[in-house]
Amino acid sequence: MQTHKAKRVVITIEAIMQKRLTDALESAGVTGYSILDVIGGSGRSGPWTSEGQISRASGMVQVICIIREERLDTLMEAAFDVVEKHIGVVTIGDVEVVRAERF
Amino acid sequence: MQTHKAKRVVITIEAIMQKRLTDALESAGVTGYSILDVIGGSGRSGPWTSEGQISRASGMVQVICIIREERLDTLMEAAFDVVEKHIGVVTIGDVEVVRAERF
Amino acid sequence: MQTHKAKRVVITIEAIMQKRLTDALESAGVTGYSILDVIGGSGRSGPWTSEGQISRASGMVQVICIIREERLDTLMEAAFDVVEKHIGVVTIGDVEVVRAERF
Amino acid sequence: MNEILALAADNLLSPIILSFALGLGAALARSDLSVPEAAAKAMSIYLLFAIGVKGGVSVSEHGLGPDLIAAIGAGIVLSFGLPFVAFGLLSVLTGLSRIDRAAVAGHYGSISIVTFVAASTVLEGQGIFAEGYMVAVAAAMEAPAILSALWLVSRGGGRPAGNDGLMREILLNGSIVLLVGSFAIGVITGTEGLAQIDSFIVAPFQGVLCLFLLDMGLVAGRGLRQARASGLGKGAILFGMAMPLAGASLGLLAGLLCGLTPGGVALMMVLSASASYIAVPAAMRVALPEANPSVYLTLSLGVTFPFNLTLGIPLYVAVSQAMTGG
Amino acid sequence: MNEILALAADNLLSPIILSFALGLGAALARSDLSVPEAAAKAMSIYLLFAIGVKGGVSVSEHGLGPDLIAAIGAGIVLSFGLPFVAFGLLSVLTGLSRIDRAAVAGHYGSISIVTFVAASTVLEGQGIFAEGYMVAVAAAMEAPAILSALWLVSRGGGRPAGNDGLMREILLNGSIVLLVGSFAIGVITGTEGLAQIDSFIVAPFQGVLCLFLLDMGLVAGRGLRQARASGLGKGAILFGMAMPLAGASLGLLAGLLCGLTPGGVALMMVLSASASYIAVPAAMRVALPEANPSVYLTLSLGVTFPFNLTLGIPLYVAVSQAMTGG
Amino acid sequence: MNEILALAADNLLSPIILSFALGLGAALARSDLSVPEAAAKAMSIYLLFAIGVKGGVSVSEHGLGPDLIAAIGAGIVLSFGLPFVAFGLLSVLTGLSRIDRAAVAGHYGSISIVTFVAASTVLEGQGIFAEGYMVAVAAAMEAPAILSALWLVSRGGGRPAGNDGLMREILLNGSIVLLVGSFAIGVITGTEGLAQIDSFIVAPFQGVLCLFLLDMGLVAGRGLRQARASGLGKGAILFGMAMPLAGASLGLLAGLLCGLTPGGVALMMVLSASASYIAVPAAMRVALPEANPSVYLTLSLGVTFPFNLTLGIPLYVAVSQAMTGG
Ligand SMILES: Nc1ncnc2c1ncn2[C@@H]1O[C@H](COP(=O)(O)O)[C@@H](O)[C@H]1O
Ligand SMILES: Nc1ncnc2c1ncn2[C@@H]1O[C@H](COP(=O)(O)O)[C@@H](O)[C@H]1O
Ligand SMILES: Nc1ncnc2c1ncn2[C@@H]1O[C@H](COP(=O)(O)O)[C@@H](O)[C@H]1O
Ligand code: NA
Ligand code: NA
Ligand code: NA
Repeated sequence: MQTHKAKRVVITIEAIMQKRLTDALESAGVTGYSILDVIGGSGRSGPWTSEGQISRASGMVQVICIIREERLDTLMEAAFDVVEKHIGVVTIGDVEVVRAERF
Repeated sequence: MQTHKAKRVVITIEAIMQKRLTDALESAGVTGYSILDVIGGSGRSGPWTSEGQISRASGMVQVICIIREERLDTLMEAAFDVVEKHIGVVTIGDVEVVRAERF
Repeated sequence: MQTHKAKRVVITIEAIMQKRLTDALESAGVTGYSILDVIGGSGRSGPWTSEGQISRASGMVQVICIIREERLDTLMEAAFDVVEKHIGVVTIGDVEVVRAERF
Repeated sequence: MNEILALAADNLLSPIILSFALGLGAALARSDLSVPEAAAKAMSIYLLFAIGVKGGVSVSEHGLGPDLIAAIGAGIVLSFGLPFVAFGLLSVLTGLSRIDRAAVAGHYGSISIVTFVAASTVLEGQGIFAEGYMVAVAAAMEAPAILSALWLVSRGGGRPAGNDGLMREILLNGSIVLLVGSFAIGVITGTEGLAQIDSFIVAPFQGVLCLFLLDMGLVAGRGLRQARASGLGKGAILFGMAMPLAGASLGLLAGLLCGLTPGGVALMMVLSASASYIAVPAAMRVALPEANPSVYLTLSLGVTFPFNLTLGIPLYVAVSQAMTGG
Repeated sequence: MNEILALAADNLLSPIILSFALGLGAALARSDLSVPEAAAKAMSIYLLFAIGVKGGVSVSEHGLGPDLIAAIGAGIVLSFGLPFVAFGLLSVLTGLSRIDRAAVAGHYGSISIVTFVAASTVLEGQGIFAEGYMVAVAAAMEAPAILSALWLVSRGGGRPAGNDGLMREILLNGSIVLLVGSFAIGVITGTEGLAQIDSFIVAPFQGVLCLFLLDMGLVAGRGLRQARASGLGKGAILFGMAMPLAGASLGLLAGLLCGLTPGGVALMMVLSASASYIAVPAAMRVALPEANPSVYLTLSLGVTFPFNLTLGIPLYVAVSQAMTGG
Repeated sequence: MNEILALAADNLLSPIILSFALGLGAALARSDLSVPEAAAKAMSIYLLFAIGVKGGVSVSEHGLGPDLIAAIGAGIVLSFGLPFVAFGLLSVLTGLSRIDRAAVAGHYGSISIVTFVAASTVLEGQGIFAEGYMVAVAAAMEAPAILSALWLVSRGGGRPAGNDGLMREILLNGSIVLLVGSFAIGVITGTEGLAQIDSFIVAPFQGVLCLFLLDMGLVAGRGLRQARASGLGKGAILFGMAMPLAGASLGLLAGLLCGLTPGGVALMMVLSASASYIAVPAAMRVALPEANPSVYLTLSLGVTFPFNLTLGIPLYVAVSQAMTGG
C-alpha cells in the first residue's frame, strides 16, 4: 500500500493549558489533532494520579498531531510559545501515513 | 538487551467502527492490539470533545497494533477496507520490541 | 528548532502491575513517565474490555517514558524484571525532543 | 389558548427546563462547566431503567388491553412514515444534499427518549394519566426510521456503506434493550417489585433529570456554537421547528385512532415530534458516513430538542386535552 | 421443600435477579449495552459503604456479644480451609493444572461481597434478623484464602512471582478498607449517625443494587461468551455449582457452632458458598501470573455467582431456617 | 468553652468527618482505595447544584433584603483583602519565595465550597438558620483573590504568564457558573420547584457528602504523603492553621457589620477561613506556572481543609453564637 512520510508530534501538557495550546495550533494553521487523557505520571515535580481529582489544576493530556514535515516548524513554534513556561514534554517521531492528501 | 524490529500501527477511528475494525483485523489474522480512548480532537469536520456525551455517534478510539513487518500489508488491507469510507487516520511507525516471538 | 534524539519506550502492562513497574523504574533512576489508560484490546489470552469492570484484575495501562539513549538499558532491565512473567508489550521508538536537559 | 400559555410559562420555569437553559447558557458563554462522559452515560442508564420499570409497573396495574398492539403498530408505521414527510419538507426548505436529507429524515422518524421522559414528568405533574405501555411504543419507534432513511438514499442511487450486522446492531442497541428489558422487569415484578426500588427510581427521578438536562444543554450549546461557525441555514432551522409540529399532528391522528387516553395521545405526539440523538446518529455514522453529522446533530439536539422541551410539550398536552376532551 | 421452591421463585422474579438476567441476556445477545467503568466502580463503592455502615449501626444497636470473635475466627478458618476443599474437588472433577486449581481454590475460600449484599437484602425482605457484624466477618474472610492458594502452589514446587508487598496490598485492598472503615463509622455514629444519611444509604440501596447487578450480568455474559470460545470443561462447570454447596455446608456447621441467629447462619453459608471476583483475581494476577484468568473469572463470576444469586441464596436461607428452627 | 468542646466532639464523630478520616487514613496507609475521577466530579456537580438550589429557594422564601448587597460587597472586599493578610503571615512564618507566597495567598482569599457545605450541614443539624444568599456570597468570593495574588506578584517585579482570557476563564469557571446558576434556579422556582426535586437534592445530600469527603480524604492523604517527601516546613503548616483563624476573625467582623443572623455570621467566618482548592489552583497553574503547586495544594487541602472541617467549623459556629447572642 502506498504510504507517505509524515511527523507525529506528541505534546504532553497540563489539562488547563489544553485549550490555549489547541487555539495556538489552530492559529498556526494546524487543524488535525487528537487528544488522549493522561491518568498519571511522574516528573521533576513528583508523581501524580488523576484518581478522585476534582480540581482541573492537576491532570495532563496528550495532544497528538500528524503533520507533513514541511509544516512541522510552524507547529513547533506555535506549541513552544504555550509550552515554554509550563510543564510539558514535546516529542517528534517519524511515521508513514496512508491518505497523504489529508495532512 | 536483544530487540527486534516491528511496526507500530495506530488507527484513529470512530468508536462506532471499533468493533468492525477489530473484527476485520482478527479475520486477517492480527490478534494483538490495544485500544486507547480519544477524548477530543479536531479535523476537517471541526473540533469535538467527549465531555458529557451519551451518543455513541461521537467519540473516537485509537487501535494500536504492534506487528512484524512482513504482516503489515495484510493488516493494512484489512484496516483500509473499514477505514476507507470513514473518518480515520492511520499511521505506521518503526519500533523495536523485546519478546519477538509474541508478534 | 533545535531538537535532540531520545527514545520513547511504551510498556503496555496490567494495571495491577503498574505500581510495581513504576517503583522499579524509579529505583533505576527513571523519573519521567506518563500513564495512559488502555480501555480494551486483544492478545493471546483473547479480547477484553474495561467496560463495566470493577475488578482491578482486568485492565491494562500504558507507561510511556521519554528517555536519553544512554539510559535506555537501565530502564529496560528494570522494566523487564517486572514485565517478564506478566502480560506485557514493550516497544522502543526513536523520537526527537526539544528541551533535552529535561531527560 | 391562555391555558396553553400558562402551561408553557409554567413549564418554562420548571427546574428541568431551567437546568437545560443553564447548561445551554454556560456552553454558549464558553464556560468550562462540563459533566464527565461516564456520569452522563450513567444518568442516561438510570433514566431509561426508571422510565422502563415505571411503564411496566403501570401496565401490570392497568393491564395491557388490545390497544397495546394497535399503539405499537401505529408507532412503527409512524417511524417508517415520518422520514418521508421530513425528507419532503427538507427538499422544500433546504438545499441539503440527498444523503444529508435522508440522514436528517431518519432522525425525525425515530424518537428522543429524554423528550419522552420530560413529557411524562409534565403529565405526572398535572395528574394526567398515560398508558404505561407508551414506553414500549417508544422502544418500537427507535429503529424503523433508519430503514426508511437508507431506502431514501438507495432510491436516489446511493449505496449505504458496509451494512453487515447493522440491523442487528440497531435492534440490540443498548437503549432499546435497556428500555424493553426494564419494561419487562416492571411488568413481571409489578407494584410489589416497585415498592422495593421506588425510593431509587421514583423519588430522585426529577432531580436526576435536571442534571441530565444540564448536561444536554451543555452538549447542545457546544453543538450550536459549532454550527454557527459552519453555518446551518435558516431553512434548516425552520425545518427543525416545523417538522415536530408536522410529526405531532400525525401522532395526534394516530393516538386518536388507537383510542388512547389524553395522556397517551400527548405522548404519541411527543414521540412523533421528537428526533433521535442516540440510536440514529450512531447508525448513520456507520451506514451513511458521507452525511454530515453536524447537520443532523445540530438539528436534532440544538433545535428540535429545545423546541419540544420548552414549547412543544405544553402545546401537545394542551392540544391532546382539547381533542380528546380530557 | 415447597417453601424453598416458593422462595426460590419469589427470588427469581425479584427486580435484582431480573436486572442481572437482563444484563446477562444483553451480553449474550451481543447488545452494545454497557455501564461505564467509573459508574460501576462508583456503585461498588456505594454498596460497600452502605452495607458497612448498616452493619456497624446494627452492632451499635444490638451490641457485639462475645460471639463476634467466634464468628470472625470461624470466618478466618473457613477462608483458610475452603481452598483445600476446592482444590480437592477440582482435582477430581477437572483436568486443570495445579496452578490453575490453586488459583481457582483461592477464589472459593474468599467471598463475593455482592452475593452477601443480595442475601442481606433477601433476609431483610423476609424480616429475618442477622447479626450486623457479619459484615466484619465478610471482611475477615477476604484475604486468608489467598495464602492457602499460594501455599498450594509452593507445596507443588511452584514459586509464586515477586511477592514483595503482596500481603500488605491484599490486606489494604480498597474493598476491605472501605468495608471495615464504614463498619467502624456505623459502630461509632450509631443510629443517630444513620439518621443523617439513611435516605442515601438505606432508601435507594436496592435500586442501586439492581443497576449494579445489571452491570455484573453484562460482565458475566461477556465472560461466558469468551469462555464458550475457549472451552471451559463440563467438570469445571460442575465444580462451579458443587463447590458452593460444599462451602455452604461448612458455613452452616460453623454458623451453628458459633451460635448465630438463623439470619447469621444463612449469611455464614452465603459467605462460604460465594467466590471472590475482586480481591482474589487481582492478587492471583500478581502472584500467579501463569494461572489462566479466564478459568477463575468465568467460574467465579459466570457460574458460581449466578448459581448463588438465583438458587443458592433461597436454599441457604431455607436450610438455615430449618436447622436453627428459626 | 465546654459547649464548644462538646460541639467539636460531636462534629468529630459525625459520619462526614469520619468518612474524611477514613479516606485520609486509607491514603496514608497506602491502600489502593480510590474513587474514579468521573465519580468525584459528578459528586461535586451534585453538591454545587444542590447547595445552590437550596440557597436560592431559601431566598425565595425569606426575601432578599438590602443586606444581600452588603454581604456580597463584604465578601468581595474580604476576597480581595485576605490575600494581603496571608501574604504578610507567610512572609513572617515561612521562607517561601515571593511567587509561592502570592500563589498561596490567592488560595486563602478565595473559598472552599465543600467546607461551606459541611458548615451548612452542621448549622442545619443544630437548627440554626442562615441566610440562603450566603451561597451567592460564596460565589462572589471565588475570584477576586486571584487578582490580588497576581498583583502581589507583579508588584514584586514578576510577570504573570500569558493572561489572555484568564479573567474570563475565572469568572466563567464551572463551579461559579453552576453555583450561581442553580442559585438562580432556586430563586425562580422557589418552594414549588424544590418540592419536585427535594428527594434528590435534600434527602441524599449528607450521604453524598460522606462519599465526597471520603474522596477528599484520599486525595488529601496522597498529597500529604507527597508533601512529607518534599518537606513542607513547620512554618508553612503553622500558617495553614493560623490563617483560617485570622480569616475567620475578619469574617466575623464583616458578618457583624452586615447584620447577618448568627448562622450567616458563622458562614461568613467559614468562607473567610477556608482556602480554595478548585478555582484558584487552576488559575495559578495558568498564570503563575513557576509557583510550586505542591505547596499550595498541600496547605489548602492537606492542612487548612481538615483543620476547618474538624475544629474550625464548631469553633466558628460557637463564636458567632456567642458574639451575636444567637
Ligand atoms: N521523561 C518523561 N517521559 C514521559 N512523561 C514525562 C517525562 N517527564 C515528564 N513527563 C510527564 O510530564 C509531567 C510533568 O513533568 P515535570 O514537569 O517533570 O514534573 C509528569 O508527571 C509526566 O506525566
Ligand atoms: N492530522 C491529525 N492528527 C491527529 N489526529 C487527527 C488528524 N486529523 C484528524 N484527526 C483525528 O480524526 C478526527 C476526525 O478527523 P476529520 O475526519 O478530519 O474531521 C479528528 O477530530 C481528530 O481526532
Ligand atoms: N501485538 C500487540 N499490539 C498491541 N497490543 C498488544 C499486542 N499484543 C498484546 N497486546 C496487549 O496486551 C494484552 C495482553 O496480551 P496477551 O498476553 O497476548 O493476551 C492484549 O489484550 C493487548 O491489550
Ligand atoms: Na419522531
Ligand atoms: Na467462599
Ligand atoms: Na478564604
